[in-house]
Amino acid sequence: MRHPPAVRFHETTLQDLPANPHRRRLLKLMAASTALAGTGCTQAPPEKIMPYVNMPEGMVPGDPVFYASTLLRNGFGIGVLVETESGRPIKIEGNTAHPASLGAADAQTQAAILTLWDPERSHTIMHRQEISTREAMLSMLIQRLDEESQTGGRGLRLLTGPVSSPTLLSQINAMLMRFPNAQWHMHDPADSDARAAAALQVFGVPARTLYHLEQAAVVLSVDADLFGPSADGVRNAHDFLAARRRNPRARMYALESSPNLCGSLADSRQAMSPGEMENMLEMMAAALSNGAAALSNGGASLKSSSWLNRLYRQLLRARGACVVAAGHSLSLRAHVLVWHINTMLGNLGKTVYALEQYAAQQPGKAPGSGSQTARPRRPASLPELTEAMRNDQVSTLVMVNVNPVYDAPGMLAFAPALEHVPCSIHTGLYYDETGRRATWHVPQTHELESWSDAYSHDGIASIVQPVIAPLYGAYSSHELMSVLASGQTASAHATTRATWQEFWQARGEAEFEQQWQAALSCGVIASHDKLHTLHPLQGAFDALKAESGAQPDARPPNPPGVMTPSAAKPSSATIGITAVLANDSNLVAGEFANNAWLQELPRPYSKITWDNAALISPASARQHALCNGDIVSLSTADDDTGILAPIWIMPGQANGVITLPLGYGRSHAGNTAQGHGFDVFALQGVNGGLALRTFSVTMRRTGQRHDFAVTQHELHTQGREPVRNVETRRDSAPSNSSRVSEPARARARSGENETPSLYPGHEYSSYAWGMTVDLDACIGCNACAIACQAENNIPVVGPEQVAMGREMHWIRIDLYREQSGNRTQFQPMACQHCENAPCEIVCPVGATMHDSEGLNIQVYNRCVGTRFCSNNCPYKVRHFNFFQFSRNDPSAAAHANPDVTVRQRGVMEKCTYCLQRISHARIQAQKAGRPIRDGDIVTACQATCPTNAIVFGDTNDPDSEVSRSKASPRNYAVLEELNTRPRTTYLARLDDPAARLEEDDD
Amino acid sequence: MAQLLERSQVLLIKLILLVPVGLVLLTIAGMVWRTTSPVEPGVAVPQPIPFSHKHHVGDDGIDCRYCHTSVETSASAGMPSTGICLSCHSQLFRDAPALGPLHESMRTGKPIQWNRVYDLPDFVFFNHSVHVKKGVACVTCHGRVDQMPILVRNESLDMQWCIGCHRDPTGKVVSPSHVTRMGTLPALSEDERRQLLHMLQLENTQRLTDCSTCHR
Amino acid sequence: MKPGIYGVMGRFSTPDDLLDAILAMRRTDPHIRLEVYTPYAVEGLAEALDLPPSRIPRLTLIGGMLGALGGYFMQWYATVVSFPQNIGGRPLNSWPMFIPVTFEMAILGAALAAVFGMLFLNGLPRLYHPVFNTPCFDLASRDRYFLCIRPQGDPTQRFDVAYYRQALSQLGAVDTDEIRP
Amino acid sequence: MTERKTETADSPGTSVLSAGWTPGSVTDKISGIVLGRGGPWTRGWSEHWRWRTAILLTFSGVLVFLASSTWLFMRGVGLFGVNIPVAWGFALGNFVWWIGIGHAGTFISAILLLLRQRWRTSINRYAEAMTLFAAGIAGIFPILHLGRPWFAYWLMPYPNRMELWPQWRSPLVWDIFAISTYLLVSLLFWYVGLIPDLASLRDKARTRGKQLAYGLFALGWRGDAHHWHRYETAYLLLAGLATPLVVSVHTVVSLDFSIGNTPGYHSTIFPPYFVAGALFSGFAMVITLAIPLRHYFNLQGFITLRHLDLAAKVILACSLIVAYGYLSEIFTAYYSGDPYEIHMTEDRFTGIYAPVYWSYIFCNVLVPQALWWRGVRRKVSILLIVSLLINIGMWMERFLIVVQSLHQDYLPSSWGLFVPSFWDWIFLLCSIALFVWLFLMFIRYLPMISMAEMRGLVQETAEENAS
Repeated sequence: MRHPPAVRFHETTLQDLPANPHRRRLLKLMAASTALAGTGCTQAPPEKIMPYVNMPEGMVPGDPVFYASTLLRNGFGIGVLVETESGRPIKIEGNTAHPASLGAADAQTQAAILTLWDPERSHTIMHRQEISTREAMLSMLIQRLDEESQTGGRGLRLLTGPVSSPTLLSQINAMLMRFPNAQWHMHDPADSDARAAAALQVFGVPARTLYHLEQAAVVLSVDADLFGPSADGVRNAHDFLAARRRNPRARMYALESSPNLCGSLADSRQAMSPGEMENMLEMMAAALSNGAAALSNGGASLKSSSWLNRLYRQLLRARGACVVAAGHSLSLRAHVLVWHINTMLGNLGKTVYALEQYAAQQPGKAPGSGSQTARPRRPASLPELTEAMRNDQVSTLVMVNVNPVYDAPGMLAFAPALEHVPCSIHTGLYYDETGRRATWHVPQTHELESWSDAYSHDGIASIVQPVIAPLYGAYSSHELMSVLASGQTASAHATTRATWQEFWQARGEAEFEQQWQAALSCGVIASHDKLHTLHPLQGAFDALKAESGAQPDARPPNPPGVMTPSAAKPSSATIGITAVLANDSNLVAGEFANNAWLQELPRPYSKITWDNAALISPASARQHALCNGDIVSLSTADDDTGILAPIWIMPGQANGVITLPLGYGRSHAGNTAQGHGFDVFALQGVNGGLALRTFSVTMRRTGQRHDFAVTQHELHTQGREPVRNVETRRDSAPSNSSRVSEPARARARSGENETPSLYPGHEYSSYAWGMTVDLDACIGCNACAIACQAENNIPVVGPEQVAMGREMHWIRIDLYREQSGNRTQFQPMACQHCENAPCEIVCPVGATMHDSEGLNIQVYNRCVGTRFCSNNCPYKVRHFNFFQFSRNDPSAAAHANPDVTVRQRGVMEKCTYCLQRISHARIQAQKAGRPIRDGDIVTACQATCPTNAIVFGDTNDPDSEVSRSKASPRNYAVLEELNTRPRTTYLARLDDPAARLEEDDD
Repeated sequence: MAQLLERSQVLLIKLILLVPVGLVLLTIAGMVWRTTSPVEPGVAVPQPIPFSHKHHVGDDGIDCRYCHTSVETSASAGMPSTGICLSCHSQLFRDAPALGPLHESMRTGKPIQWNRVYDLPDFVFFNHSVHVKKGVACVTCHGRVDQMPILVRNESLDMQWCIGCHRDPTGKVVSPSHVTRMGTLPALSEDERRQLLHMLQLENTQRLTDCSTCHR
Repeated sequence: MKPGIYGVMGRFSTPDDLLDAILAMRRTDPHIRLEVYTPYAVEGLAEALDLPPSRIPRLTLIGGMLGALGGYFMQWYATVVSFPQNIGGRPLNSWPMFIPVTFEMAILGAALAAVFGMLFLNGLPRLYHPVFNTPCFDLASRDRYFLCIRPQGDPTQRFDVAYYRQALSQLGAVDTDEIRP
Repeated sequence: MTERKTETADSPGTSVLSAGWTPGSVTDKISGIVLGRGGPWTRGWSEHWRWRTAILLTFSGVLVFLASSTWLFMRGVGLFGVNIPVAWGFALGNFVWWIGIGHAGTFISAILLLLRQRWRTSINRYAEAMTLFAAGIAGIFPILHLGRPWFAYWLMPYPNRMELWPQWRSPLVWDIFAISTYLLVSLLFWYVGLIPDLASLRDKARTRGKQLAYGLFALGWRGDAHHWHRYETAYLLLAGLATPLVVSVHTVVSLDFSIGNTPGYHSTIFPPYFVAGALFSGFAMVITLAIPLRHYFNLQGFITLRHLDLAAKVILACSLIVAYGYLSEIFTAYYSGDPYEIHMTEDRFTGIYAPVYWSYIFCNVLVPQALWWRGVRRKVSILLIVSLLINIGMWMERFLIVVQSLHQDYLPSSWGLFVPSFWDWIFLLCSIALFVWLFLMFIRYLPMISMAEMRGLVQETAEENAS
């Protein structure tokens, strides 16, 4: 983020926001390409200057203004600062004040800006595929509601996604008061019904889990994607790394059916099928309840039971300071077991919290404050709704910002059921699958276009503040809900304000306006409520013992890994295998499907772009003679039509498990989303009213093939040392440096002492910018890549070009993996800004050279495109515009960063250390007549990194954070033997031998 | 054997050969003319309102910063909003037909569309505030606007011209207090100049000639 | 001299006859002005006419040196004086990197000097020339060898055409003519 | 006007010129081809259909070349198969290959002249033409493969409004200077050699148009003894200058690679080994052209088996040097112990591009060994096949150096693959068409053998036989 002076509070009312992006910048940007396209000596086309009619107060033309707002992820709030340039939102940064962000933001949050400007968003109200009007829709709705009120709303159903917004909840509540027989249903394709059901079973109320990883000494992830694209992913990453940096160093163990971000961070990981995990949990629970010091030898049946025993002892040793986290692939029973184990280990209320959901019909009671008063009726499930629809009990269905036609379990057959509903209203960002099937579709506003509010995953409220008027004439869901709740329309602004007025009055707190303004300017609403965890109901876990031994419903029929003889023969037509549905690391469950940045972002482990793939383990692949790109058909017992999915072999995947990422195979979600990947929801089954995440399928080879667009083909270091490990010493002393063992230190040191050179070195008298990347902290979440893309106008090239090796990401996250696949290491790789830059001497026109502060500059308007520099770059971090990649249509121009040149076809580009931010800081400093202070410059990647793995600053200043970090004995330069003298160096990964669970330690 | 050509024909051929030579010279001349930047001195860009800097600056003596509000704080000098114009013109010359577009804009809320006079290519990032702060006077680039009834650009704005000052600011910068002053400033002595450069921290021009100073 | 006489031309069919004729002529009158036209560079012709050593080598040397100096200066000026830049941490005047261009420029200068020097000294191009009036002179570019006797410089001395024609035919000229401009 | 000798049959002797020629008959024979007496274009259809189809095919190739270049400039260099890491592909390979072919001409004319090799006389003219065309075509490719070709002139130093200069440390700038110098000097060398022949054509031409055309370019040459004297000096000097030049040009081209730090590029053996490779492919091309020429224009009398034999020997020698280059690359890779070099070498042996590697080893090292046998050197048909194989082999070598070195360099994470696109092939084939077309035009309108020098040669041999 740029710095506090620029962060300014504005309460914006939709009127005084420019209805469409400020033309001047727009023209400038569109002129950019034309001007560049000219032969250098022609003039840019004549331009207009359009000053404001009335300059908004506090606005300085050409200077960015930051607004604090909130984005929603699975209903929960993530605080952000939105950078606006002359009224146009162009970049999103994390909000340091917000608990779900702490200044960082993940890839999805960064990419939200692209969705906001997406020209393919829904523009108009549709009625049965016909364009209609707001008036028509409202009159129809009001009339319907009158009819419904006859029966007290017996036929009226509301379907929403997960909700934390107190305003929305109170609106829902009001609606349910008005129509006592109406029903509210909730559907979250990204969540696991088993998890929710387990929480309900254990605590008696809908609850969600909150981890306090910074308190944890040992974290056991049971297929949990703790750092994934969820509402708490960023915070978890931040907290765990805080615990990692503490001494003694926190340990992480991961059991994974398919590699997720926990795995690369884990001190030790095991690939396991969900079934095996459940067995393991059974054993642990049993052992714990018997107070046994080791797992019962029932574990013998499980592979690596000795490993499990060591793990168990680690947990015992860390009673009350450990975390057992359960993932979506687990069954209801397994989730209950995990709650049981956490309870027995005394983690509840210390490292693991259970927070109540939907308690906030009046914000006075923050969720988790555990108040029992006037709780709204809890949302019913989607299967119940579908059942009712099929039985023609539903006459009016309102679907707010959900897309069940696409993401309801295929077994529910939601779409056909929808035909039974005479009047269905859908609101959403896109005219999507559901929008087309519903009788009415209403375009919905983006979070950055309308007023609302939300709670963070840990119960801190914040306001959703619009930063631009609805671009495509959309409507806030609050406006629709107010009709349902009260019969009249009310603006989202009014309703939200009302909610909070009531809130502060209820608390008897002073002066609404200043509270409200404070809330808007800092982006969170201060909450004094202490966090309380729910406690398990009496005998919540008795059920376990009763049915212990019974097969949990999600258990695959045949023990995973072991195939029936018939299936074992590669020739055989059908193969039984366990399917695990996983949230996609980029598109989650499909809500980001039309976001080109996320589509082109390589998956952390497979490096696949623009596609989802059916992941299987190398062993299974060998067993069934499958290779990458082979298309198989998958079908379940209930549905033998099945789906077609291309195979990708994933080392570190559990044998006998095929992982199917969600979110692809969209039929109506815009041109970016369509035509990529396969739809997994079609395969999803339902059992006991719960949508299954894990179930057994039969796999058939089809003989067809599919080509993936992959960005990294070689995952082994080939005996080279791009990434380094140093071992911590057993007697762990406080600081990083002293924890490094001597030989390791020597090895890492070699990175520091300068290799000799024939030429006299250059003097960098003023500043010397440099960067370090801590490999011990990098979790490979890709946030930096998207932040960079948003900040530097990096174009998207499409799957064909990616397949040809022409992707443009300035910072790529390299992945290196041991043959076993059990140990992996991510390495962010951008321009290293070598002092002896090999790229520079070979450029025939001097388009790349050093500046006096040691930056390796790329001057686009001088580049003729010989590509010699890329050939000569040992790190291959330069990217070339082989075609005219950067779009200059209005919407693209509108959110482009005006401080960065939009590159033309035929020029080379690369990381600039965010030169525009350096210049900005320098100019500010020069105007203030002071030197640039450490921390004045924060690069886009550094700003968004959840774990602060990236440090940037002036290496001439011995006290700067970067100098201190470069002083660490872990500091080394990649390919230092080439004597390129990179300004970007890496901190070797720390490796704690004691934590590996390899031998019985102490 | 006969001569290939008679004397007269030889002459003719020589003349003919002159033509390509002439063409070459012409093309070179053409390229030179093409590459010297197209400055049209005195050619005025038509504006929706015939705004006269001469009148406002020269006669009324209004300071540049009154209208170009952000020149000291931001990259762009800032064009006056309709509101700023009206701060005077709600009283003065209210009915002057020339001001029609102004009142029109206030009524409709549509901005006045001025035509650019100074336009840099989009790969050049110029920042007004820092130049002003470093004592680059308005006149240095914009000329004697106080004598321009209609604004005219007299500087080429090409790289040569920019880099001229960047390589050696000596004598081209004034004390920040004089930045907006029109007309010729009192000539400075050698060590006055030196002191000025020191005050503005411009002794070391290394940074000023880095490509990264203007290109990103 | 009698206006309108260019000289007397004799045509020989072998180079040997030509050489003998030249030697004989120069024996009789050391100051005689001879011009010789042959289809190729005949061995020993230069000696027979004893032509002065040509100045072309010197021109070439000068051209080469100018090229080299110009080439290096251009690079030095561009990198050290005009726009000094830090390129890959190399010194401004990294002379080893400047050698190739300097070398190429030297060769270019030398070659141009050699060719254009040669043309200039030969007075070429010259499209009209009296000797082309000689009958059968087209054979001068095929397989015949021509010897032309030019009148002396001072006009007082008379140029006896008949005498020279006879002399040439005696020396084995297949044919002799009187050439007018 | 004068008696004409009828040519004698090809004598299988060892002379560089079959017996029985006089300066007159030589002149008539060679000029005849150009002036429309004895040229295939003057005979009946049955004779000249080959000629016409050749012209037709190659010219359409030229048109395609122009069209696809236009398309390339419109769409962008992405039409080629290049990517990151393999940012250079066919274009650069073709460039090096053509420039290599463009070396034999100057080598023959210059070095063999200095070495007083008489056998150069009857082949230097068309070899020089070949050089010009090849070098010219080579010059096109670097421009075609630029990202913004319309700014190609930025590589040249000229005063400009940006006060910017080329970056003199870049081998590409050296290239510009080396190649343009080479083109210019070769052109001068070739033209100076042509002047007396143009005079002969002027004098033999019977139509006014031809007389004028040749006459103007002959600059009024009249064979004056003084002129011959200076002419010989200048020509010798040019030869002296061209000799180091020809070596320097391919050295500079090789520096394009060896300046770079990429394993497979960064190698000190490159300059000598590139120059040898250049002569190798160049002489192969000389033979490839000589054999059909002498066959279709009955020049067995001038381009005798002796010529082919000697050229073949040069090829053999070059092939040995090139083989040494290959070996020393492998040796240095392993001797250095540099893991990157070693990986690169092993990838050559066994990697995805290994087939290319082994087939050029076959073409460039094994096949030429056949030339140890005199019989092979004098068997026209086999010689033709060998020379063609060598041309292909050398192209594959250039391709491999450019592409294979890049596709797997330092960081495994950035390893990639180059797959030639449709356009890569188009440009390669069309450049060959362009070359052949230019060459056909040359033999149609200019004497493919130096008449003046032949006349001298005839005289010398005559005197030798006399004595």
